[in-house]
Amino acid sequence: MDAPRLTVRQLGCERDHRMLFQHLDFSARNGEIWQVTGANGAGKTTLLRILVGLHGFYDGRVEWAAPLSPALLYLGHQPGVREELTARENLEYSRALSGQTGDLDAALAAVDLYGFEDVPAGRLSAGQQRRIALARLWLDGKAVWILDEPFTAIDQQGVAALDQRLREAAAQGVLVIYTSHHRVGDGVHRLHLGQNTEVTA
Amino acid sequence: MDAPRLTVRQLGCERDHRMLFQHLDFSARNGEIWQVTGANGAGKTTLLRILVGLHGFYDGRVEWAAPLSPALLYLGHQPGVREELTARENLEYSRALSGQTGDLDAALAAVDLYGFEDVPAGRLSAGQQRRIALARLWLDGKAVWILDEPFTAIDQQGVAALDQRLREAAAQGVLVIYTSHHRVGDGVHRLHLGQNTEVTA
Amino acid sequence: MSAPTLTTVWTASLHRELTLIWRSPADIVQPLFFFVVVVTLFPLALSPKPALLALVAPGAVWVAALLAVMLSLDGLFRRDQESGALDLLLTAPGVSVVPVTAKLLAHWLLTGLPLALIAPLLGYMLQLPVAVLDTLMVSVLLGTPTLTVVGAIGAALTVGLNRGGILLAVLVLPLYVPVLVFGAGVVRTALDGLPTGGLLAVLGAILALAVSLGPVAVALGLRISAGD
Amino acid sequence: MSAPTLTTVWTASLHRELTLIWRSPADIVQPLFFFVVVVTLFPLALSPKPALLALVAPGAVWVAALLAVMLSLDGLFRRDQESGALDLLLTAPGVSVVPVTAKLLAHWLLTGLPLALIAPLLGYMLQLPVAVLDTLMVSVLLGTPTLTVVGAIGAALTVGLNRGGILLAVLVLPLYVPVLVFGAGVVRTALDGLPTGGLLAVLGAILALAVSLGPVAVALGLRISAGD
Amino acid sequence: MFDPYFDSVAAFIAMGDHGFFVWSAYGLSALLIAANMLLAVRRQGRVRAEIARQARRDAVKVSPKSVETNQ
Amino acid sequence: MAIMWKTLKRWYHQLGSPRYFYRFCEAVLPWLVPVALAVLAVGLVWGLLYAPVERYQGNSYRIIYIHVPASSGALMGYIAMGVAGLVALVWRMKMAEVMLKALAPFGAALAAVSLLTGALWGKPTWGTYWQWDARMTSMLILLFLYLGIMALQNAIRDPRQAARAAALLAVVGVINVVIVKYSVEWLNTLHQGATLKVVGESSIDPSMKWPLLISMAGLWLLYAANVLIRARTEVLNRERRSGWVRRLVRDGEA
Ligand code: HEM
Ligand SMILES: Nc1ncnc2c1ncn2[C@@H]1O[C@H](COP(=O)(O)OP(=O)(O)OP(=O)(O)O)[C@@H](O)[C@H]1O
Ligand SMILES: Nc1ncnc2c1ncn2[C@@H]1O[C@H](COP(=O)(O)OP(=O)(O)OP(=O)(O)O)[C@@H](O)[C@H]1O
Ligand SMILES: [Mg+2]
Ligand SMILES: [Mg+2]
Repeated sequence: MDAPRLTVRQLGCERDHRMLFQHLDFSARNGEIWQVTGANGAGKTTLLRILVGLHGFYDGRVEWAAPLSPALLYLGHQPGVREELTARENLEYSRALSGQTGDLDAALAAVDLYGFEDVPAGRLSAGQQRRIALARLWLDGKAVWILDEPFTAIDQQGVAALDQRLREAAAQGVLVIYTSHHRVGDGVHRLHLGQNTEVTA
Repeated sequence: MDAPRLTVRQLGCERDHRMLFQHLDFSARNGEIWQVTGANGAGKTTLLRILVGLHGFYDGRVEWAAPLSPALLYLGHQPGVREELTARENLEYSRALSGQTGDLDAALAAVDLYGFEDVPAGRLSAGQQRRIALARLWLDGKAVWILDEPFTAIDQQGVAALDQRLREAAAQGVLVIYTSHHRVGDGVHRLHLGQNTEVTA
Repeated sequence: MSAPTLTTVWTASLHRELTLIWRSPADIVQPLFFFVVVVTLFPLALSPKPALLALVAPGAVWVAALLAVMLSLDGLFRRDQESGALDLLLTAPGVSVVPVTAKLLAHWLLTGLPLALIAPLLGYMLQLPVAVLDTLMVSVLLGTPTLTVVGAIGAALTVGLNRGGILLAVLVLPLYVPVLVFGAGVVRTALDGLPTGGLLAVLGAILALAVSLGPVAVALGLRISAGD
Repeated sequence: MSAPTLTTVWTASLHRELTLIWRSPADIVQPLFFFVVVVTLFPLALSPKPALLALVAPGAVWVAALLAVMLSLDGLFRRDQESGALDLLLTAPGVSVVPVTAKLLAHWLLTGLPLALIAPLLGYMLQLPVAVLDTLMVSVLLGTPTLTVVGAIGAALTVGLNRGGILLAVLVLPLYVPVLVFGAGVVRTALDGLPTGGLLAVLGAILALAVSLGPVAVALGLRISAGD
Repeated sequence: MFDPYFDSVAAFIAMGDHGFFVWSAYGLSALLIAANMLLAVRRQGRVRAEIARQARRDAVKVSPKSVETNQ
Repeated sequence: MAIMWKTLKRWYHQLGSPRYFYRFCEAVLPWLVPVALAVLAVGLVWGLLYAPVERYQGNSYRIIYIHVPASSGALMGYIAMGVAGLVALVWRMKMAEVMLKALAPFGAALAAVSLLTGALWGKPTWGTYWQWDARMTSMLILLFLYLGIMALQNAIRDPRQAARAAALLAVVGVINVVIVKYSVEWLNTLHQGATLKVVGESSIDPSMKWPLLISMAGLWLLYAANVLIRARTEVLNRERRSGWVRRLVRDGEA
């Protein structure tokens, strides 16, 4: 078993005078899938933002074996899609920004947006807008995926396809960490935030 | 069986060029509990806003047997709680505004906010903030309750208590209409919004 | 069914609004500060020649007051709308004009009134002769309520869509012209040593009009923004 | 792992920002409109006497420009932040200064530049002698980029908390003073028929400083607002 | 009364050395008004096209006689 | 009288129906546009070519034949918006909302025309393109009010909500316009010498007045045509889901 890519030691975070979580200890390896669960306001989003370095106010240590930013594919709580831009333009921008490679149209087709490439995102339903962001998962070149609520507002078959995609990626050695309310997928590592934070492999 | 308090005829509503629902027909009587279900963006909130007269752009007719506003207790998608005010002040204001009667502290205690009366709402968790709004259900003097997602961000036992309260009220002849994602409670009338809108008694 | 008396609603609303503003002092201090900053911009932009400054002073103070009130109104209904309190207000029994009026009054008391109170100080800094300062203060005192009410209409119409203050400005500033003209005019007339009674009366008349019709328009605007 | 080249990011960002502003023309038109309205307030507040107006004109135009830029910046990052695009930008590999700079450039091109272009027209309406109009335009041209960059720092720091433009104003306006002083100063000097080269050079120097350090500060401000 | 005031085209163009003002006034006016008319017509076309596109897209979803009620 | 009232009411109700209104536009526009253009042409040609010269201003006065129609058109247009707004707010009449929206753009254009032509007139008569004369100032404000209404309209997504918001603003604006006019006139009386009296204002020789009236009629008719075109578009946009619109776009007749 190779060395962990991510090591979290004694992580704790407090927000407006409330301890979200503390003494959090876990380490994740390439090819693993981690699911972060917890109630609303438990701190899932906050945890992910700490991991990707967006949130800097915490105790404990977060160590990445290899430099994160070139390897990171981060999908936030908001899809990061601008309504004024078309699906294609949105994806093109994020591809350029994150330095990914791969075919835009193929990626858009993979998330069932074929035929909607040139519709302003504002005209699409919430679910479709999230799909635009998810299309990045079908582009190449990232080894650490950190996804906040990737399954929300996605219909049944979409969920299946996405789950499938995550497993493929993991099989190719990508470290996947995502949050979710409902415990979709099994055989994945779980990290539950709540009164008694627990890690189950 | 007495005459319906609310009669909806051929109700249809369109938002940004999308038909949310149409040809909606139903009538509700005092003492009934109606649950409006549907996916995100199905139009639940919009429907309630039409019923209480906040949203005026629709086709068809909405008829209330007795004048609505003096009888109405409306809880919107947002709890309507100002963070700068304490739980007590918030409740006091809404009581005065809606002309309800009853003991503030008793109501606050009923929603487990005993001891939090004088904490600014901003310092409370999302769930507790919603409880402040829900406390109005434990004040008197309203015969039509229209509640948008009353169960969200409320923990298990809270849900039970609330459900209990709704049934009590209905037993006393209050007409209760509320929206919810998950089909809590049975023996209630259901109105499902979606591709094929359906009404089940 | 139970409907509240007007007085209950009025007192409760007024108390609530005052508490709200009182609890977030920034809303009181910032417009005031903005007012002062903008006024002080003028001596920096123009030459600090006293003679010129005195001529410009009425206009400068009044333009600054206009902008201060306008910007302070940008957030007048926002937090109520986001928190859903606005829907509560609009669905409450009885006319929503009452709580709206209370809100406007509270807002003016804690933002408009302070402007009027420090206007003389700023006027003095801009080399206005002391004899005119009281006229300046009275004019601002008579003008700001109108500005608040008229601006509130714009704020009500733009509350839902969060497009910064600039849209509000574009809607409201043209409506502020009469107050500006007469407000600054009074001070200039006083500067020329002419009687100002008539002009103050005009300002008062405009104020009366605004106060009598304004709140209704504001309430209506809120209904419209809510989607009715 | 794959990191993009600077040029890729730069071109992509610039293209995107331009498209964004272009798709919502209101963001271009409204600051311009605001600029015009505020300038027209002055003749109404002061007397329409040409002689006086000409004296006030430089200050009036410059104060209006200040406020227009400041308000237009209020929404600079808001929609990116709400849509989550900002987090994308901050977590992207490479320095976030590049896309930020692209954003600022785009914003200036489509809001600051237009202000400079119609400034002469407004100057003329304020009875500035035609000979001075070009100086006015150049000064605004040199000034607005600084205003944009400096204001953007404020916008970055206030992006999360949605409290209307007034907080931004309170933060930013004091920082605008130097630009205002020199900018309006240039025009006044030209009015007096004195050479303006030196003052324009100063404006240029300030611009250079702002443009070289500003974007870094903005990027940093965004990180801070994100919670880092 | 109904013979031209100007005795030559040149004079007509010159407008007694006010030609520039008169003609630029009318030119600009014509420009603005014509542009406005054109925009109005263009928008008409765009909306129709958009409706047609939408109709094709969700022809299946909504029955044509959806909101006949609002007439 | 009673007859008139009846017909008026019938019109109100028929035009209140989007579909009928659309048919009405289809019927009227084909001849309204050419007629408007013809009348305008007659007025302008007459004014530019045949009308005698004005004593003090020479031929520059011929600008009046576009200036006054535009100015008054802009004023009337805004007042009309106010009326439509009132109807829309009080009786919730859909077509009033549509009208209100349709009235704005051309009115704004006319205000701009009035400003431009006035400025170009001012240069030869006053020696300056611009000064803060009462009328010019209030026309400028009027333009601002127009633009404000248009800005509000395209800021709000829902077309009906946008229209109603604009309606309220228009009503407030109309009241405001009146006060603005007085205030600005007072402003100019305050400092004499700020303005020149507009020449030839009081009484115009009939040989100049007729072409003026005709071109005014022409421009107003054109305004009406523009409004009907825009209103027709708006009706389509709003009724896009209704059967008749779908039939219309599918096989081209309402
Ligand atoms: C930008 C500058 C100007 C604007 C905005 C403007 C605006 C107006 C307005 C609003 C009217 C009233 C139209 C009506 O009530 O039907 C008007 C009428 C008129 N204007 Fe101007 N004006 C301007 C400049 C001028 C100039 C420079 C002249 C001539 C020296 C002029 C001459 C007239 C005349 C002769 C009338 C007709 C008077 C009447 O019908 O009562 N205007 N203008
Ligand atoms: N911008 C903020 N400023 C201050 N506190 C915040 C902020 N955002 C969130 N919080 C606090 O942090 C807590 C955790 O928020 P977070 O979004 O991480 O929860 P979450 O688990 O993602 O909830 P959800 O399931 O709704 O996504 C919230 O309860 C809230 O009180
Ligand atoms: N302010 C608005 N302007 C225009 N369209 C809106 C607005 N709010 C909502 N909509 C549209 O109306 C649709 C229904 O919204 P609504 O809030 O009623 O759905 P909902 O059933 O309450 O969803 P949720 O389950 O998330 O509460 C949304 O899909 C959205 O497209
Ligand atoms: Mg979250
Ligand atoms: Mg809802």
